[in-house]
Amino acid sequence: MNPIAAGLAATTGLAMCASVAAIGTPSRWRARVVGVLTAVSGTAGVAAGIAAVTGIGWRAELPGVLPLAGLTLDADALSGWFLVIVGAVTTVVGIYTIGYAGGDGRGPGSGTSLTVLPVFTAAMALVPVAGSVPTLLAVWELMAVASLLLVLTEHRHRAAVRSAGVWYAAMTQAGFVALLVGLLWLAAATGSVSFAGIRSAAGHLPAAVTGAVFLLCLAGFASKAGAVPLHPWLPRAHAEAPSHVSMLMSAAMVKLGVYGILRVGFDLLGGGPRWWWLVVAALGALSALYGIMQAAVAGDLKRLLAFSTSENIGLILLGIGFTGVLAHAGNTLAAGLAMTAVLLHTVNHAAFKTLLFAGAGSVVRATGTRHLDQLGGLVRPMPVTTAFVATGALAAAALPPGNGFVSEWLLLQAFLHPGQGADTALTIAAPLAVAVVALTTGVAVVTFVKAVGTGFLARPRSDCAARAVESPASMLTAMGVAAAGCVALAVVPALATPALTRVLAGLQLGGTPVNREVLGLHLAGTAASVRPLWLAVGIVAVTGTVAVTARSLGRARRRAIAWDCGDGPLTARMEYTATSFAEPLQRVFDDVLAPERDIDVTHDTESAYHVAAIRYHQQIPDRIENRLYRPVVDTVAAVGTRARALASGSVHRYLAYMLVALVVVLVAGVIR
Amino acid sequence: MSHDVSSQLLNLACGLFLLTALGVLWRRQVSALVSLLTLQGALLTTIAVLLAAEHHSAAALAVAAGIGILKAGIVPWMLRRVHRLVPDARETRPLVNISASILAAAGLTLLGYAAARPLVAAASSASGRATPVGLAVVLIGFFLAATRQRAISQIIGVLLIDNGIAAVAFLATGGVPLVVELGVSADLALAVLVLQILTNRLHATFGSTDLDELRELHD
Amino acid sequence: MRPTVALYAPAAAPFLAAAFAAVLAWRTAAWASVLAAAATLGSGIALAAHTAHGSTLTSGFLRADALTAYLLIAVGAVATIACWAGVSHLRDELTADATAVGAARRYLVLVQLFLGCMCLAVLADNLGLLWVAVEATTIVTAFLVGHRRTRESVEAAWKYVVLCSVGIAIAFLGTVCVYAAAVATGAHGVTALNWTYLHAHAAELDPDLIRLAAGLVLLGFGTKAGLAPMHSWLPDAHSQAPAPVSALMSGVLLSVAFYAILRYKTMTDIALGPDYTRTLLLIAALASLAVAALLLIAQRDYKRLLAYSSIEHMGLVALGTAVGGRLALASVLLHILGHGLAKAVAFCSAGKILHTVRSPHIDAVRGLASRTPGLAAHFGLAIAALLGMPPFALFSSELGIARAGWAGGLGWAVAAAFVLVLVAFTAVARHTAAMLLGEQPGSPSTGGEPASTAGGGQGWLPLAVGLAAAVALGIWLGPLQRILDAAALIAGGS
Amino acid sequence: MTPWLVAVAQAALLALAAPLVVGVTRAVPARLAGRAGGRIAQPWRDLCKQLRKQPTSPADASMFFVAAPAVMMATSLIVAATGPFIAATSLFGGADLIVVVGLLLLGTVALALAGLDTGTAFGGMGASRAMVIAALVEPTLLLAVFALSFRVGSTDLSRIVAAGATEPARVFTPASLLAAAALAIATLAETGRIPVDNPATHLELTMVHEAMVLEYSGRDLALVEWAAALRLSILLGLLANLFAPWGVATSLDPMWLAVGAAVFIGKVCGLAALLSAGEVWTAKLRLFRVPELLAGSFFLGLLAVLASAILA
Repeated sequence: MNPIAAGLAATTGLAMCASVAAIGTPSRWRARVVGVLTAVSGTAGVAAGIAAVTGIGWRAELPGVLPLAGLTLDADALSGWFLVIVGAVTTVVGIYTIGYAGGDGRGPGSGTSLTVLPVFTAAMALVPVAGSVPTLLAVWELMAVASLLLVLTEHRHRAAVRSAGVWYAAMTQAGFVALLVGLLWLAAATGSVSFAGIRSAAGHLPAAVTGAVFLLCLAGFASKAGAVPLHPWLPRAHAEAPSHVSMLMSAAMVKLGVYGILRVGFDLLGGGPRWWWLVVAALGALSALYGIMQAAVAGDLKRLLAFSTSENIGLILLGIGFTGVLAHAGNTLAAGLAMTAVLLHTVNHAAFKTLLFAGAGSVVRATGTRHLDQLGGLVRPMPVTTAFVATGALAAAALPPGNGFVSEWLLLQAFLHPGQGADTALTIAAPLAVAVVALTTGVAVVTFVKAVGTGFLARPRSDCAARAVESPASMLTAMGVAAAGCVALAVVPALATPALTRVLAGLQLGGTPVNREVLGLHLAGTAASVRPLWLAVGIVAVTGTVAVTARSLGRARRRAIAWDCGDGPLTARMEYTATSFAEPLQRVFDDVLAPERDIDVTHDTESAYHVAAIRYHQQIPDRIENRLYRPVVDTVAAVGTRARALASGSVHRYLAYMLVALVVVLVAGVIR
Repeated sequence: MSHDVSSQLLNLACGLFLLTALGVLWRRQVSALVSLLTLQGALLTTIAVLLAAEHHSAAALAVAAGIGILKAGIVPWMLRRVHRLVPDARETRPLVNISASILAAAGLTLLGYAAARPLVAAASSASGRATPVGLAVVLIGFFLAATRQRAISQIIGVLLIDNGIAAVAFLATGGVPLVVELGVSADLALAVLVLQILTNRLHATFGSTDLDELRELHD
Repeated sequence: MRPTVALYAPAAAPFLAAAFAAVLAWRTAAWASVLAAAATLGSGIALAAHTAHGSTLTSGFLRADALTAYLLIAVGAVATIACWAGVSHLRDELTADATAVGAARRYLVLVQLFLGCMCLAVLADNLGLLWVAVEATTIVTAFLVGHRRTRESVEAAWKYVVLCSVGIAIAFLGTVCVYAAAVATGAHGVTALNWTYLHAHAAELDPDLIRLAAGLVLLGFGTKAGLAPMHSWLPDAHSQAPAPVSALMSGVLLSVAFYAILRYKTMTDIALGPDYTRTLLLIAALASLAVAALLLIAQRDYKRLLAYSSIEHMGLVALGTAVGGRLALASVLLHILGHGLAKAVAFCSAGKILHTVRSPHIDAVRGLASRTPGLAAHFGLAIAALLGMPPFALFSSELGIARAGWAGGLGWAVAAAFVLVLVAFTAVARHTAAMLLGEQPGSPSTGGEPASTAGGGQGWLPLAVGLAAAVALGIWLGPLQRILDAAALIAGGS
Repeated sequence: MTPWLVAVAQAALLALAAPLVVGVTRAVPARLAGRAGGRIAQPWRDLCKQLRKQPTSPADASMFFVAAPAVMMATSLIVAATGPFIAATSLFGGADLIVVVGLLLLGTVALALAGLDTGTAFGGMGASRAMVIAALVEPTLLLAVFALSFRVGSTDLSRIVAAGATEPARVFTPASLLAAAALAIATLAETGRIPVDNPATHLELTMVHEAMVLEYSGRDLALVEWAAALRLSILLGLLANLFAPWGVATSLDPMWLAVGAAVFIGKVCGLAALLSAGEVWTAKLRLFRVPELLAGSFFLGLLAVLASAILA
């Protein structure tokens, strides 16, 4: 039996077992059983993915399943790459679920939630191996509906969950319709629904058709990926979903949007004109900048992470866009470099976002709040979680020696080599892209310093934060696995080069130009190289040496009261909050973010000159949402209200409708 | 009876058939409407009998007899009962005034003539040329149902439509098969019965049979 | 079972059950009605086994081919669920003193007559008989719509009867036109309206006359099928009828009326070419989808919500039929069955919600998932099925319709239709979320006590079976595949 | 000499010279203002004294506070060791621009976290301001040097410097001046000089760097100050060597290395003198006007990159 087939069968089979087990087991054991089965199912997915990445293809058709269309599965290296991501995240989430959902059998531990969870992971595992248009649409929609149900898990506790669910449902369905129309158009134009057939016939299609198809698919996939301006669902759903679901959605599901763009753009349509990719790059730049700006000013930890997902997807799209533009310009080397960066960044983002959402989940579980302004001081009760979150934050901020740094380094290298004879658009776009990445990274650093610094350090700002306790072992194990993944990706990314070469070859981009040096990356044809392992070892070693040397010179450290300006003991109210931390940055981007501030000054009753209290309230609305979506929603609602007059209740009016129809039909019968 | 006389009679009956429909549109008194409907039923029966005689068909004659009993007998009788039970509905209340109604009816008649051309063309006999009359009555009935406020006038509209269709059936094809006609007639009788019962219920629950009262169900 | 028995059984069993219902105790009669519905389903399956290879059974005025058998299966399956759920519905009504025993008996009789008429319509070989049977459903259901005798239900019944009678009368005019055309080819009497004859001689029929007939028939049966702009009766009637009746009306009556359109279309396609009916169907389909989408946005009543969803689905069915071809028609037929099952469950659970909350307003229903999780689950899943989510059958069928549409050169129509479906989806999702999600409202006085959670396990079983069937059909058709293919072949005109 | 030795020597040279460079920046304004001022070696004496003193940690601080000085020092040392200061050869495969910027940023981040970790309002305030400045400065740094990278086709600083030294016509364009200006402003901001921050102030409302390090004492403070001084030297050295690469050793010949070291010290001290002289005539900007300056320099950098890419 083909190892891919075996792995996939194991993945889906175990997931189904988990799903059934969730119904059948008592609530005390439910989370454990489901968690373990899901984790094993994820591992099987990783195995299948690795098998696929090694280049052994696999194809299967199950005509009986999925009525009227049949299920076609087709795994190549690209499928394998994303299958590994999905499988790995699933494994971590499975382990995490044991502790996270193992409470009183409510919320994330409820039978419904645990039944749907494996369905979601299985659907995600099937997306990259879908081999025909109907199959892709079916598993795509199954993934969407399962994730929707999971987002709604805690609907009883917060009213915002419902609104998040409706937004998510509407936008994911809109994306699905775009995909449906685009892919079916493609299928109709090529006369085949299987990817193999489309691939071979797509070359002869008129440019207008492929262009329209690409745009529709881009809209569908990019909205799932959370690219701005198709993102409004994402901060809502990621924030309101239980954290293990946020992990799956942010780390794995949005990546499948990326997969879709790669599959359709490069594989099925075989590249395309330059403007496609400039559009993608522009979308990426917008997502990266807007996403990170919103993340920087977000006070809600999970909303911050969600917008950071938009940012990272933006960087990925920027890379994809450049891949296309460079490939179109004939610069295979730089195109391969950009795609390498894209693929590595998808994995890196999956790794550190899994870790960060797991950390956020632990925090929410321990304190009951997501708001950074109410957290703080978690480093003492939750030292392990804090350490893991810091590891993830290091990666997310793209600082060396984190894993995010490696992929962003590659991305910048790709922009540096537009190649000889590059046209004007590319010449202008490349420096702009550098600026976007640079600025994004800068703001990302602020964002994650804020997240770690105000969320975990100093004193707790609320009782719930003060009462926090460390998460159970299974959750810590899951975070440990994710953190190990981050570290591995940070120090030995070169191990992925053989797989990258095969994936790139599948996308008709030659092979990866990244040579594997001794534990480093060296770019063929250019002089650039980086040795992440050396870097990491160097930083750790020199830091250790400095610390030890300094310690040996002087005396032991002593605890002292911090400087309180001589005004009594410091309280938590005197600390900088997340809001105040982000305030200067928010001022810089005031014109873009347009925050709504409100200051209420209450005066003393005795004298108007004495101030009793000042209340500062601030809200940073999503302007793109307000400008783009609000009018549409309002218009539709207004039209809907007006349309009620159609069914006014008058039987005469109803008969008149019919009479008009009859007259029309009779006239149509006469005229021809 | 010679062929000529027969066809003259047929034309006359058809003309009167259309006129009664216009009359229904024109009159306001419900009792007059019921009388006109009875007359129309009788005219329809006449048409059926004339055609049956022309085709020398006993079955057709039986159908004609049945039609006569139903449309000139039972249905008007039921209508009169409704009328008696619901005393407030002496007059119809048109939503569109009478002159405009007549004008619209003229337009609908023209449309009926235009639309019935394939039927005329396909009909084997001379009687087929009168088919448009039936279609016109259908449209006038429809118009009536759509523009009269009283429940009973809406029933009359439905009945006009039915008469019109029956006329088309007779004129274009010499009448649909007996079995079908039986079923159709039974359905019609039951429908009128249902409408009659519902009119009573309307009157009982709403206190009137003014259909404009029926505005509880809307969006 | 001998094939001929299977031919007569679906029509006979309900009438027999109706006769029983008139004399037996209501409980026995209710179970007898379930049995009759199951018998319909059984004979549908028996007929399917016999006709899946393309053969036809004829006896008297009745005739069965694969399309008939498939429709019978749909009618039988939905009716079984509706009647089964009806048992607990009736018990709830009786215990809550909402219905007298006499009314319950009349209800059972009428439901069985209704079912019988639908079976007859499907089995009729003669177009006249088909018309008579469809019109008879109007008459029979009039009192079911007005069952509760409130102002609203009387109003709904009146509108239903008037609008449907007028509409169906137009269909009769169309039938007369077909008859005239058939007579012109030399047929006589009953034969001229026999489906078998008409189909065989379709090519000889006068195209002008058939063109007229096609328009009229579409308009007429389209009224019963709930296609815009003849749909106006539907939300009123469906929202006022007792839940199981709404389930039957929405789940299968619409489809039975549409079946008539399908039959006529195979004939007119030969006589006229497909373009004319395709245009009309496309207009009706897009109009229905538009009307449904628009009126779902600001909908306030959850049973009307379901009714407009029916209009939406009939629009999709019309779209698929307009496209034509084997894939499109197979999708249409699967859609009919999937929609019937899902709608039956949706209406029956909506009935239970009404029974619990005692208000049809969406605003009055809050936090259902925390109050009555079982009910919320069934309602929610049924809505998910109706929204075309996988793994329910409607996903496959909608995908099939869309695929066939693009392949058939009607991509623009498919795109427009699915944008409208998206609007409808969003509206329904929003309203459903408002009903199901959130914490149970603070004061229990608004909704009264959760009245006995609508009868325990027995009440849920039929709904669960319905949902399971809808899921199963969305994953694997199994033996149904053959009959579906054969039926699609027939509906496609061969 | 082996690259290893060169690297260690380079790091040692910079580490030793850095406090002296700070001394220069203090002495020059004093002389210009007519004061005697401290000696140039005074920063060194301060360091030695502080290194011997006992450090304290605030009651609520955690490991982040303790680790930050070492991390900051380590990142600075690594950059000092690998960068093209004395020799523009590929030490350890070269100092990559992006890595250098990342390492410097890592140091800033460590210090900002430490500031937050103290739990005082000052610490948070300093961290918040420092991070906002860093968020705008690091991209500028990256962009300004990228203007040269585009010409050379590599982000390896050694290569850029070497190319500038051997074939200046290829590397330097009129746009380089823009890049130099951007890099200069970035250097000022990154090292906390006027007009962005006043290294001599202890006025709560205006301080940035000082607010963050307010709780440090003893050897912690020594490390922080030393590392800050090292960063000043590094950035001035980069500015000098990137835009005036003359005198940089292009081989590992000890002779050339000695020359390189001497020229380097001269250049850095010259720049430091220039910088501090400039500070005499400039006032510190209001804090909220600082981003405008930084945004300006960011756009200068962007213009420089665009210009050099288009002219390529």
